[in-house]
Amino acid sequence: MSEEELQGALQGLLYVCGDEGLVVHDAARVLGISEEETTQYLNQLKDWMQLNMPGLQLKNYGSKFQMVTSEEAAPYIEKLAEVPEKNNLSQAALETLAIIAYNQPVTKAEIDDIRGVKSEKAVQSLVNKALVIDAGRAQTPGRPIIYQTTERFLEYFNIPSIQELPDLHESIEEETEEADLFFNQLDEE
Amino acid sequence: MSEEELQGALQGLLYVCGDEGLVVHDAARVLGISEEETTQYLNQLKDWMQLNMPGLQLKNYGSKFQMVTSEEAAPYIEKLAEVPEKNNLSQAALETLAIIAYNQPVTKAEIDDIRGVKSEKAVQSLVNKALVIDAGRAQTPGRPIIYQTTERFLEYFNIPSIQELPDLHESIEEETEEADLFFNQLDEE
Amino acid sequence: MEKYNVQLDSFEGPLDLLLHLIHQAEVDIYNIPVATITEQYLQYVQAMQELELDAASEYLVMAATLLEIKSKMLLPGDTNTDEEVYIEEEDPREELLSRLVEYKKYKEAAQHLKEKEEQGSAQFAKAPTVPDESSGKEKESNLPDNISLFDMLDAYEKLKKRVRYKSPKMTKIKGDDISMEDRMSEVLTYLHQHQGKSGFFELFPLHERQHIVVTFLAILELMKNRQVTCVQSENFEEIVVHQTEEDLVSE
Repeated sequence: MSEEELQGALQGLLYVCGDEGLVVHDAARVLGISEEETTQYLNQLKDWMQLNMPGLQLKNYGSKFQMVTSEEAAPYIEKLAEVPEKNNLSQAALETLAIIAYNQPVTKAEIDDIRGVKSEKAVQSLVNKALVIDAGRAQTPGRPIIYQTTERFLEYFNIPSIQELPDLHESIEEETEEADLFFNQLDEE
Repeated sequence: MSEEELQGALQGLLYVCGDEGLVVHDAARVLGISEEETTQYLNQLKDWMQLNMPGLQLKNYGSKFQMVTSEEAAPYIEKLAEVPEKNNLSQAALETLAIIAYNQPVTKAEIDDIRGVKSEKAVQSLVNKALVIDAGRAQTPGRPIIYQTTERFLEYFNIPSIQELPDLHESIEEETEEADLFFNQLDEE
Repeated sequence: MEKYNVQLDSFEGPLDLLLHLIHQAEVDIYNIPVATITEQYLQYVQAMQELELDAASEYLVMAATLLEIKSKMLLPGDTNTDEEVYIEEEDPREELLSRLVEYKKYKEAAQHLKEKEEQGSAQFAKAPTVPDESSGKEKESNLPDNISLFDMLDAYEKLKKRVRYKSPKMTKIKGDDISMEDRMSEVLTYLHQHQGKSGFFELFPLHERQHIVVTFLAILELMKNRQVTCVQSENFEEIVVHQTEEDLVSE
């Protein structure tokens, strides 16, 4: 198959899959090439679209690629069609999600502990939104349910993979130095 | 608006309209240009795609333009659909199922309305799989068929009853407890 | 009252409230003036009760913790005369500090996710094209065994995010959001330009619902801040809004 044919096939597949996204594994099987090659072609297409198609772009998250409209086209789409109400996540849900994302798999008790409040409802709403999934039970006493983020989490926040979440510790380390300084001159009040 | 912006807007509009097609009149209104100009830009895009996008093309039916996959991509798309696990319950089928489960009994027109696309095929495939059943006719004009989920649906998703589907309505309020007594004690200090 | 309400509602729990107080007091998180912060904290919790916001038990537990730390810090360090041992002793604030630092990390991460969410809300995708299911009716009744309720919810969430194109659609023209702060300063400017007074109705130039409501609230807020006073000579007479002298002085 020529490169052009391959690109054409991928364009067609991406279009048909729409917001379901095209799984690299499936595309590779259909095209009869390796997953590495497929990813490479998809990344090529992504770059090409960025340069040549101002209205569309390829989004890559987890094992999927998805064709989406670009931000520039959004105002026109909003004028044309009924755009879903922005149902943004609440602060409680976002904090809970951040804790799960960085500590997964994690139990509800651990989340409550970090937030200092009960997170029951926030966790449930994240499960309902398919951003978080019940991933079995911990081997600790009481065998509590453990949670982890889903591929939809990556898609929703446009993050290629969990490894690419920004580092949590960076800002903290500087602060720790300050803390050491402080503890040396302890009793002040 | 620059020509590139116009083309970008049209690409985005065509893509989100998908299989429904974009009506020239609507596109013109959204872009704030005449229908003649819009048609001209759409024809330009059509030519450009023919040259540069081997997998996709624009089709023109009367007052509508529709983005479709090209014939060259067809064999790969068919192959993708052939995958048993993939085809058996597509995203279209799953979302249709969710709509029926949460709104039953429901007519096809209501499903189309929620999905924004025709759901004929998805409903049919759910009926074939016995997840959904034709439950008579609504008492509304035209007496459309109404659908509901089956026992097999509950069994398949391992849900004890329809009432136990996760709640889709949002309310993320922290759980609050009465603790006035406790506070009154604190206050004394 | 209004102000309290908004603020109290926006806290995600005792740690969040504490971070807010520490930030507001412009003190170092590593050197919390416990007495002051505790006092402020208790005021907030009390306000919650007065506003019947049902302060959750977590807030009260934290209040107890703060009071305990406060009393420990008040104890003179004379239980151990040996200086060395004293230094080894833990700062009573240490545990709370580490909880605050830990929570703060995730609060920041949540903020980052929120920005990403905002970006993503301007991207749209079409519904998947349903393939023609012409052949293989027998196969169809078999269900795959790797699909869960979760997959259905996932599909449903995607559907909810999708735009719906139904032609023709009337576009609703939404006015820009007006903030109360902007409207307050506009009212003051107007008064200033009109010798410090104006008829009440003159302050409502736009007969648009949102604008009227915001203007009304702005005037109430200005009255509360004593920046304007309203005078009505008798019943049903038009109200005259005056810029107060205090406000003129503070300008």
